[in-house]
Amino acid sequence: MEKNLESLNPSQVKDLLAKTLSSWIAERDRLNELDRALGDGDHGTTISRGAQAAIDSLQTGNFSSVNQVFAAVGRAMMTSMGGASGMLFGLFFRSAEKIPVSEVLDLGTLNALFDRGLEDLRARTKAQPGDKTMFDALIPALTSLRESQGDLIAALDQAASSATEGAQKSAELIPKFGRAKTLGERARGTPDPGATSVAIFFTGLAANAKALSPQS
Amino acid sequence: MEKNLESLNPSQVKDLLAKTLSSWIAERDRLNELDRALGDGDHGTTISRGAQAAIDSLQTGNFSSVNQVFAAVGRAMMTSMGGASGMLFGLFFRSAEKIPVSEVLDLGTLNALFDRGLEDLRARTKAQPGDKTMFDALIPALTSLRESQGDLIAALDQAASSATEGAQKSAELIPKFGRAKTLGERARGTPDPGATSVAIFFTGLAANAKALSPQS
Amino acid sequence: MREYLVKTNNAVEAVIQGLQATSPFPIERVGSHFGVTYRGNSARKAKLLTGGGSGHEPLFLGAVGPGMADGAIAGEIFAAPNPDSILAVTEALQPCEGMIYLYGNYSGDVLNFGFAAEEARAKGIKVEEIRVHDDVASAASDAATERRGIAGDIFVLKCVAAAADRGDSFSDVLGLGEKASAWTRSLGVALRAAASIDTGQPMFELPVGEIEIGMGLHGEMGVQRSTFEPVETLVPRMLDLILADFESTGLSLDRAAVMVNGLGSTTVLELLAVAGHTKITLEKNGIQRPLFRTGQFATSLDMAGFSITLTKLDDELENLLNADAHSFAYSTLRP
Amino acid sequence: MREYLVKTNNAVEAVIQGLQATSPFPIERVGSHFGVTYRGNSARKAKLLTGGGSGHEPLFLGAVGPGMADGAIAGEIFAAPNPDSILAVTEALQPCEGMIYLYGNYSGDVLNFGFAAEEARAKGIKVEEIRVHDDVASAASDAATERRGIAGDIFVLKCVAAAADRGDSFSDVLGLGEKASAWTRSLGVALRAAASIDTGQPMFELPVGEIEIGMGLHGEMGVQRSTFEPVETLVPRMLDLILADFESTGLSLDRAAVMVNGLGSTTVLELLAVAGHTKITLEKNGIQRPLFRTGQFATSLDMAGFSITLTKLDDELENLLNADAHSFAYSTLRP
Ligand SMILES: Nc1ncnc2c1ncn2[C@@H]1O[C@H](COP(=O)(O)OP(=O)(O)O)[C@@H](O)[C@H]1O
Ligand SMILES: Nc1ncnc2c1ncn2[C@@H]1O[C@H](COP(=O)(O)OP(=O)(O)O)[C@@H](O)[C@H]1O
Ligand SMILES: [Mg+2]
Ligand SMILES: [Mg+2]
Ligand SMILES: [Mg+2]
Ligand SMILES: [Mg+2]
Repeated sequence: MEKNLESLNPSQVKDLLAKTLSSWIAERDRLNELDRALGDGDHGTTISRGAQAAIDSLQTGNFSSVNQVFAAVGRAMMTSMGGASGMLFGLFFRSAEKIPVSEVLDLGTLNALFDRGLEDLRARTKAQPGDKTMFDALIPALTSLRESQGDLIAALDQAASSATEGAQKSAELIPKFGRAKTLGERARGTPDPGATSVAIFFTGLAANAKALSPQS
Repeated sequence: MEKNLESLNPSQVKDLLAKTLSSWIAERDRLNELDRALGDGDHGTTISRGAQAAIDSLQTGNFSSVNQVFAAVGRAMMTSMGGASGMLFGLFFRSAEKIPVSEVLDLGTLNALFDRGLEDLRARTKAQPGDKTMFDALIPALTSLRESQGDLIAALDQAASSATEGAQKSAELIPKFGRAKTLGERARGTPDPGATSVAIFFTGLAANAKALSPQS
Repeated sequence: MREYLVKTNNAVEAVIQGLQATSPFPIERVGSHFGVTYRGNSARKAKLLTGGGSGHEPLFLGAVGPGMADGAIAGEIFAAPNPDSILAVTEALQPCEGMIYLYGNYSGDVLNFGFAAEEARAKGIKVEEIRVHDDVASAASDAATERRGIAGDIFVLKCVAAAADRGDSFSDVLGLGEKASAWTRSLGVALRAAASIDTGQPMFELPVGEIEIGMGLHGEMGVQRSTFEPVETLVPRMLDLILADFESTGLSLDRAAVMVNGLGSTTVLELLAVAGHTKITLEKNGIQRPLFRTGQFATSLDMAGFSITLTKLDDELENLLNADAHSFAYSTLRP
Repeated sequence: MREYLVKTNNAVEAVIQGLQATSPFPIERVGSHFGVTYRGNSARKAKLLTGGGSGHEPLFLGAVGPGMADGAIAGEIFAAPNPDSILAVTEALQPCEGMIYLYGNYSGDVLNFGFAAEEARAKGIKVEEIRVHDDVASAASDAATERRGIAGDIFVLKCVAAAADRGDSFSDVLGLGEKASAWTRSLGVALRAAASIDTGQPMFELPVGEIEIGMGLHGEMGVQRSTFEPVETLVPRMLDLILADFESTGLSLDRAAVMVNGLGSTTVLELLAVAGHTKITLEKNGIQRPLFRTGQFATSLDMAGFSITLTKLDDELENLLNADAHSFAYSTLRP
């Protein structure tokens, strides 16, 4: 019988994130392929570089709060990736520094953390859902997370499927931001690489959280 | 019954050369292919350019001597081709200016003309038979022509087969001159483009002379 | 399939080492960042920092030098530099009255330079930004400030640097930069995609025999895909688009600085052919060309193709462009 | 498969038009020949004519200018110029005390320039020839004068031109040229064959993943075929061959002018990587590098690859190389 997973300590969060980040590395080629159709073909390379740097920084760091773990990921990504995605993904995680310090990660903290991340992103880009960017997966994911009534695992599952659906649907959109924006109709049919990365992240987070969950 | 062809007037020589030159244009790709293996891949392009310029100059010129016809070909080739082959083929024909003026082309004139051409070439390049250059076809052809006892047609037939044999045999040689000279062993197996052009020339000359020959 | 002599993981390091090896004036590296400075432009009130992704060599690191940028910062291949590194170069150039960040208008660069600018300001450093947006293919003329920056970066930077060198105040330099930027238009064409430095495979699909007019410096899509066209018709078609854009924005063009820029593997032979036809077309349109440069200034790895840049000139801009300058990317020529 | 923006039948015309379009100083065409002159080097007793096949842009036509060649003559792509045209440029440069023909040592060039020189002499014009033979891959060091000329043409030409500008006598200029030529060594490497401008097909066979060290400027075979190698080991291996050649001819090398030259589609990024590793290797060998140039100076259409040239320097050659010069192909940089 399953016990509900209610909260994680910093060391568990560190493991959870490290495992999750590694799926970007695994999906590198697919992400490059998407960006080859819509941008400059490097989103997989870029985000794997960020993931690797973040993993390295998690491995060497000592974390007394959940905020520090997320912020370390954000800083490593922002510095190692560069580009649009380095700033956007980096800032999203790094914003954890700006909310009250918490020694455990529960659904409330996660929502606070990601909502602050989103707020900081929105201060930097005018992209809206429907503009074929990472927001097309991120916003549905965060909405699910925020509206979820269940435990952390169930909430993450919900977020993962919303993100995945959002990423898939982005295929039909016409881009308004980033390198793809001059493509127009030619962009239809390919999902946005950044949105796909968001889906990969939430899918990994849900799966890896399940593995952490104290099962029978 | 065939009548022997003993001599040609300048206008016949002009037709004979124009027809013969056009076979270089027809063989352009094959000659490029040979030069691709041994040099810079342009011998066909270069010699067709020369052939076309020579044909143009024959068509616009008025010739009162055989020497003028050959010299016009030589000048046009030298000027339009450039490169090693432009100088060598050009000079070979242009040397016709330097021998006594003749109003008919018979075997004797042809020998005098080509021998002078060869002499002028030898003053400019130290290449010897066996060095994998145009000389590997030219020298056997001129030797045949000089030693021939028959009429012009028979002599040209002889020269054509000597040139062709020489060009074929050049495949087994190691180049000592021109762009191919650093190839060493890697040059074996491919006949020299310049020698092949010489063979094409003499083969054409013989065939076209036959066509001119007053037949029954 | 194409192999590069460097790999993604050592490419930018190699660029910095190479610049230091080949430069006749001292170029200093900033820590372990992909950033460099040249400290000789001492008369400037405004200091100039330029930057962007790598893969565009000789830009951006190659743009530092006497009469050119004071600092430059690179990102990885086709990725804008990160804010920490931008900030590190900014700090290495202190003290000064103020800094101008000059870069091509791309999402990634806007985000990272913008972030760094805020951090610098938080540290008490005055920073303003000039975003070059010369690529007429990338947005309509009524949304010109949304356009991408391509080879036009160089003329704008050259003008700004020369204005700083003649001792202009910070705000005058900035104003001059806005003017130079507003007066600069470019258009590129891709003939073959660049090969990825990672995989050796083409970075986007462009079938042999097709070309894309308006392709961006990273293979962003342009305005017209068409079949291959020789310079004789291609160049006039491109210039018509640029000239129409000047016209539609009310800028009458009677004198221009011209840059014919190779994108990577277009031969110098071809660039000269482009230059020749550019001259013919401009002459037909009655446009004077007192400054005309042909070469590789802003590339896109080994993409085949070229861009043409026109900067409208008045006496001031012409003088600024003619002022002495030396850098690996661009130097003034004296007749 | 690669399409060029020009075709064989208009390529050289296009180069001439382009040079005239982009040049800040006047370049005159000689009749309808593929020849150009620059008339401003008035102090010279010896006038300098350079030339060779086309496809090597910015050479050879791009080498005319102040402090550089007085005349240049091109042939068709990869074909030496014809003697009539060489003679036409020679005559366009009269009167002068004497002419120096400076060109790379290839059969075709030797034949055509040699023939033209005889015809010029028959017309009473004094002509001597300098055949640059810097390519160490193309013959053993005891047969150095049989070697091909590659990018070394430029440093030799620059020295000769500067000697002429300081007013040296004809024979002194010629002697200086022989010295500069004897002190100049290069080695190239091909990473991918050039595409024919006619057919778009590779001009020779070089499978992906293989390289040819010592490849000539037209794809002539070199000394070593091997598998692809990154700059870190490739550059030291090439420099070892060049340095060994200096040594074997008894020239001790403690100071050198360095040129890292791109053959066509090798990116500026890669050329900088080559420059960086060249510096490291020369430093290890205790060789000073007061002049170090990186760029595209002598190309081979769109061949991928590069060459490295070293000219041994004494004070005289260093001063000559540093003297002011401007041309499309090469200009002096001032620190
Ligand atoms: N202005 C923007 N707002 C929101 N998302 C953006 C913006 N610019 C880019 N992106 C996201 O970044 C992704 C591309 O990332 P990446 O390829 O790593 O960066 P780059 O475009 O610099 O090469 C896009 O798919 C999109 O989701
Ligand atoms: N020095 C030489 N002596 C004799 N023949 C030569 C010499 N150099 C070149 N050739 C001939 O010229 C041919 C190459 O001609 P071509 O390809 O037109 O000229 P290029 O080598 O200038 O490209 C060679 O196959 C050879 O027969
Ligand atoms: Mg991308
Ligand atoms: Mg050839
Ligand atoms: Mg990118
Ligand atoms: Mg040739």
